[in-house]
Amino acid sequence: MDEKDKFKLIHKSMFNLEENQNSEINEDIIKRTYYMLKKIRSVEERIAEEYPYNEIRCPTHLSIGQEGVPAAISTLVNDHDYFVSTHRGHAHYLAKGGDLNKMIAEIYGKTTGCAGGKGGSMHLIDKQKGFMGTSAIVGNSIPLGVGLALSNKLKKKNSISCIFIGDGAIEEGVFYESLNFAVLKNLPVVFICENNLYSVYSPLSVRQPEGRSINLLAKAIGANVAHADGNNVLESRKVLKEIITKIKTCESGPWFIEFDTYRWREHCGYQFDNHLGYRDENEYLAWKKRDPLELFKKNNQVLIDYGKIDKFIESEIEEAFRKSKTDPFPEKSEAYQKLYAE
Amino acid sequence: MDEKDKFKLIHKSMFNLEENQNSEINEDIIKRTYYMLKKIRSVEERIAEEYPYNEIRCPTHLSIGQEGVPAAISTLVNDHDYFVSTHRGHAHYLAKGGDLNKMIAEIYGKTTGCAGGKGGSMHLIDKQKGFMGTSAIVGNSIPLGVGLALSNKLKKKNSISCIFIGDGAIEEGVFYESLNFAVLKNLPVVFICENNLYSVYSPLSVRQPEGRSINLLAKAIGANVAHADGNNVLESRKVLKEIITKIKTCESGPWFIEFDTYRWREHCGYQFDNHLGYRDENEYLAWKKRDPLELFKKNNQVLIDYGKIDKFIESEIEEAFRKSKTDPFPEKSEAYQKLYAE
Amino acid sequence: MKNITFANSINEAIKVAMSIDKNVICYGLGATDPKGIFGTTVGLEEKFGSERVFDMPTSENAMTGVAIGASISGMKTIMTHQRLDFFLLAMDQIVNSAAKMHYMFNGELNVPLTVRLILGRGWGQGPTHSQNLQSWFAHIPGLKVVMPSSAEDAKGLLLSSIFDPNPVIFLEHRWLHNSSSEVPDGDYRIPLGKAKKIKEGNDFTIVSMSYLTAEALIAAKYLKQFGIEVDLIDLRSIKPLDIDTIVSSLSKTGRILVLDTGASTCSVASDIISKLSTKCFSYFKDSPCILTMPDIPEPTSFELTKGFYIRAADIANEILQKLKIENANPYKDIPEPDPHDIPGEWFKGPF
Amino acid sequence: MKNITFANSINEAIKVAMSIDKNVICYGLGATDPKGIFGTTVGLEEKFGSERVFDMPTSENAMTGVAIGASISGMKTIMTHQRLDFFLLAMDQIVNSAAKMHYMFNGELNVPLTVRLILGRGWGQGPTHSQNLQSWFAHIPGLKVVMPSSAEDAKGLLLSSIFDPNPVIFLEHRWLHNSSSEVPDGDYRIPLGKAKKIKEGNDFTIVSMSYLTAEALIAAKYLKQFGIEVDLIDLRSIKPLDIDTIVSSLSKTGRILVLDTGASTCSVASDIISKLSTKCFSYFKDSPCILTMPDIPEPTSFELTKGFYIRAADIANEILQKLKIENANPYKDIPEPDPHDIPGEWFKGPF
Ligand SMILES: Cc1ncc(C[n+]2csc(CCOP(=O)(O)OP(=O)(O)O)c2C)c(N)n1
Ligand SMILES: Cc1ncc(C[n+]2csc(CCOP(=O)(O)OP(=O)(O)O)c2C)c(N)n1
Ligand SMILES: [Mg+2]
Ligand SMILES: [Mg+2]
Repeated sequence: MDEKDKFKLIHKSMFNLEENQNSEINEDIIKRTYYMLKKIRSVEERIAEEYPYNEIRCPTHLSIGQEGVPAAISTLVNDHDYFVSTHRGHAHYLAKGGDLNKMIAEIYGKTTGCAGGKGGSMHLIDKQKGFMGTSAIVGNSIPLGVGLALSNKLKKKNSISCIFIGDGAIEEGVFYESLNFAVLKNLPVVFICENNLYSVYSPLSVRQPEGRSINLLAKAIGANVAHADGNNVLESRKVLKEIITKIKTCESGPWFIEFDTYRWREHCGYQFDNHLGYRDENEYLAWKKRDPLELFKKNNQVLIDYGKIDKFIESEIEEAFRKSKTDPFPEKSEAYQKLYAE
Repeated sequence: MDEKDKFKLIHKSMFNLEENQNSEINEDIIKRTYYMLKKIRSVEERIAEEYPYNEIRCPTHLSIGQEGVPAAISTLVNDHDYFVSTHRGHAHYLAKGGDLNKMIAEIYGKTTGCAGGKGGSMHLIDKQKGFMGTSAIVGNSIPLGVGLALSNKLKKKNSISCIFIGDGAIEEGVFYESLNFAVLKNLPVVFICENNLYSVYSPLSVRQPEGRSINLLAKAIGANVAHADGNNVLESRKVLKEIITKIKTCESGPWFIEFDTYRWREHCGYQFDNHLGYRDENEYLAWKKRDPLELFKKNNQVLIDYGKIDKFIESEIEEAFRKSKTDPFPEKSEAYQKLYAE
Repeated sequence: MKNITFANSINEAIKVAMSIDKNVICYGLGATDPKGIFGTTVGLEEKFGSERVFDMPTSENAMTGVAIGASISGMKTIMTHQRLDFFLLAMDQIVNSAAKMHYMFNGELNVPLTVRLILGRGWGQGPTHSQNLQSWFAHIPGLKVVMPSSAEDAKGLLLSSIFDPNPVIFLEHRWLHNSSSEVPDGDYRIPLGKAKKIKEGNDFTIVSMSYLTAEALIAAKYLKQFGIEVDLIDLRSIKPLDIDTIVSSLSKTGRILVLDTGASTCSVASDIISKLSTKCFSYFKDSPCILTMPDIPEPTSFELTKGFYIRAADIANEILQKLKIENANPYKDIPEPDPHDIPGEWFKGPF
Repeated sequence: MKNITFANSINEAIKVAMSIDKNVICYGLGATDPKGIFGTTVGLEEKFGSERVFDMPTSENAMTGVAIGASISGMKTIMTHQRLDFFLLAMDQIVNSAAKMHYMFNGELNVPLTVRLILGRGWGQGPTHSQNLQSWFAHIPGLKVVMPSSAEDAKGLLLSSIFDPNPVIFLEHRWLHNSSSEVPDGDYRIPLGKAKKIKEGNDFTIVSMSYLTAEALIAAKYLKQFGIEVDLIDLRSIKPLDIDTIVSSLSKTGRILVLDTGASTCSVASDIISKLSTKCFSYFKDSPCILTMPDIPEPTSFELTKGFYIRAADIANEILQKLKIENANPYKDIPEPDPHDIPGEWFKGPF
């Protein structure tokens, strides 16, 4: 089996929970985690490179700098678990096993896109993989994730629902209402908050009270909570694994995990924007030093040959962009189709 | 000065804060507090008596059993302070000095009503007295109270805004959003939650997680909090006084106070309804033993001649109902007036 | 077939749905309380268990999202609100999620959700307990909107709504809850998107919905004595709208009055007139007309609501005027009931 | 008088309002950030201080209620949302509180609140960043709705909105933000409720609003070569609606096309047609027509939005067809700009 096939296998088995749930961190997991970490980074950077050519024509929110948590969870869930996410959803889609080609095609508005070009970057979907959609409205997908968990519980499925949100979504009443209901019904759901300190250009200080701890707030609402360094991938994975296991085996009810992390580029778009002055260049540099990818590599130096994985990822990305660019656009008449389900 | 005039004086001076803010509990305060306590009780009971005659034709939510907190706060605020309240707003209206005649006339749908008959029991208003309205939508008036506090702060007025809510309103996202903003801006506002254990027929157990402490939840959002026995009027007053003073003198920011209390009659309407089985008769009886009015009298036995106050109240109520019943209805054409302000 | 009330018919429809499909769930404020949402959910929890039938926190927005989430993963959710007005809190979820999902995800997801909203009116419901916002929902691509006018239709349309793969806003007029009719047993369904011809006539078309159909029937009977036979169409579905049935009636009568329980501006009634005016202008023998609520909130006072609601006399009057029949006095002949703010003795305050 | 952009004109209007009345406050997500809501709030915080101009939490519903609370106690609040779609979270506050308060409290309270909502379109805004819900707001008694179509109107109408004692929904089309015109200095106000006659003509009436007025002007110019002179009415206010100006134009031309940036069913356009059909039917020389967005969410893909928006060629085509002029090919003569999803080079993604 040549290297390329081997990585493909890794990719294929990535979402097979049964196999991996109870395993400790081993070479396989290191490889697969790195693969996802690097894949997200590379995909996002490629999008950033392509964006200025004006072929990608929809609002696009990159996860560069925030790959840690999605990579960490990627080896802990299976296709029966659900994810819902936000405007910044590429990483979660990929981490859930979402098809890269379909995502890139969607961003290019092509008929081969996961939403046939109707949704764009902010509306990714891969139902087969349990990725149940992203929303362009802050907080909007939170109760959907809770409803998915309710459905799992009623159907007695041993699956979880993961809700990815930012620190801004915490301010929406629907977050609070949703968590209250999830706790009330002891639902198998994990709220995963990637706190990157900003909502667009607005720092936490203009949106939430000084001294607010988001996870303690969630605790007061009734969730079990944890708080971890989202840029430390293996730490994040450990926390996530413990919690997912608790939910699946002890019906521990909802968890809320706050992960600290940082977005490197502008909120929406592909450029760096620290020159605008809404945040401090030094803050950015400090976080950049804590690059989840570099940290991961540093901590797992001897184990694997990163170069080979990188190459495989490159070829995947190359193919996705090549295909997406040449794939056909949907017929104009498609715009008027599929309003209602039959 | 005969007794009647004396009580009128009491009534008139009731909302003069400067005079009373720093006074300890004294005979005057006892009298005025009792007056309000008894007045609310008697007004509500009279409404209950009249309701079956089908002349009061609007949804009406009585505060019988819950008079403690409104009576307690009635001697602590002045006309420059603001109140907003809910569907169950009679007591708060009266406690703020709202005109009894106008309230009863409003409930009867008369042109002399505080809202000219357009609002009914659920939409009381007395702007002169700083009573800025009640809402029939659960949680709806909460952010209005916060906006009033914002306005006070911007205008550098040394006044507070009091937001009366029930335990059910806690479940609305708007409560959470409003409190977050109030804390963020350090606004002079008090959230006063009369926790009567039920929302319509629904006990807390079907709406909020087991073990939830509402005031600790508010604390996690960032408010200063207190918790008191709402049926113990003087205890409630003490807590309120301390907090109002803190806000007015030290700009302590928002407070949230949870008061335990209990509604005696049906959620909406005039009847007793324990036979429906949604709550335990014994629970009701236990709370009834803790009648705020009886407790108050028991604790302040020697000081005053309650009978005289009672008589005065009776005459006020008699007059309010007599007038309201005979007052004219608004012209039908009024229904089409005052949509827009000019 | 049995004669039951509208409320019982709703109750029965839910029972049937829950019996034949274990993925049907039902919740709402008060769904399991002793009154069971005006009787419509009574007995459901006992029969189907508290996992499938439950009360909820006063969190209209999140609970709508929860319903959507459950529905995209195979549940069929029935959520009820005792007043439409409370549902204003949930517009983000119903418009930005439920209505859009099937389209925006290119058919990957669909939302078999039924939202029962009860329309208030009378007994001093006042400005925020009496709104009839069907035109809002009709304006949103992706939603279906249903407004039954009889016990029979309530059952047939509700069952179709529950099993429709799309989000359906099901609007129940509370004044109908106690009305009764013969209702077929079992899994009885009436297709969404088809209007019902209630009465055949050649002189005038009346298009009606929900409670107004009851008033229109009184008016129709009254008009008969003047030799006027009306074609009375009950919309059943507001969206999809059965414009064909309306057009074919108009092509026969050339005259039309559209009724609407909502405020006038941008109403369903005005939309129907616009559709007719732009698409089959030549059918009009006379200018079309509408009767809607005024662009005014509903006041609370007993006296202020006198003459405020559309009723049979208004309908008859409009048509008599259009037909220039002058020897009639509908307002005298069909006096406003006293009291006017209840549909019958069964309807009591306070709620 | 100076030539400035729509966005600058908005900015200036706020500055003027805040200068002449210290009770005017202004907030919204991003109001104080470096981009200042597409430039419209730039410099305000510096000039008027962070007590009166501030960013806010992502809490649309509560922040609307806060604005109402501030407004009933004497502040005049300007709240802005970068997309109308986000404001769906605040329907309870705007409908159950703001719109009702003056009426329901019998004039005791009034709500001088201006909600600026920016309408998105183009550059893949997609289903939940492009909704034009003016008809929703117009349907609610108690609200005013304003849709400016030029820099000059933006200033004049915004100043009137801010100082109007009622809640005003002020809808800005983002495609207009960079358009410019001569704008009077200082406290320049245009009364709400009055439409503006943009062009005089006897052959056809076009009623338009917001960005569509720009397209209508192109169409009008094009139609001239066929000898068609249109009466072009820009609504300015959607509610109150200046029906008189429309009626008087119709009485002259007998032919009308109403444009609307929103979805068709229950649109403002359909409402205008209904008002005309019921009130002045005899003025029609031909059936009226409307051009609205379809009853479909806006798709995201570049290709799917081609031909999706109403533009000059559609308008011209509609009128040419109505007038049975057959030797014209508006779709060829006024081709869709390429790219079609931006109003000009200045409009760049990603947001
Ligand atoms: C209801 C709503 N309000 C505002 C916006 C505009 N908006 C888009 S993304 C965003 C930032 C949200 O911040 P956060 O939740 O922290 O996510 P992040 O972008 O940092 O990942 C905002 C405010 C929106 N999309 N929806
Ligand atoms: C948004 C909304 N949802 C539901 C209702 C129906 N409703 C009216 S009063 C009430 C009870 C609220 O309970 P709580 O806040 O505890 O106040 P209480 O009646 O106990 O004083 C409910 C649910 C409403 N008026 N508004
Ligand atoms: Mg963030
Ligand atoms: Mg309660």
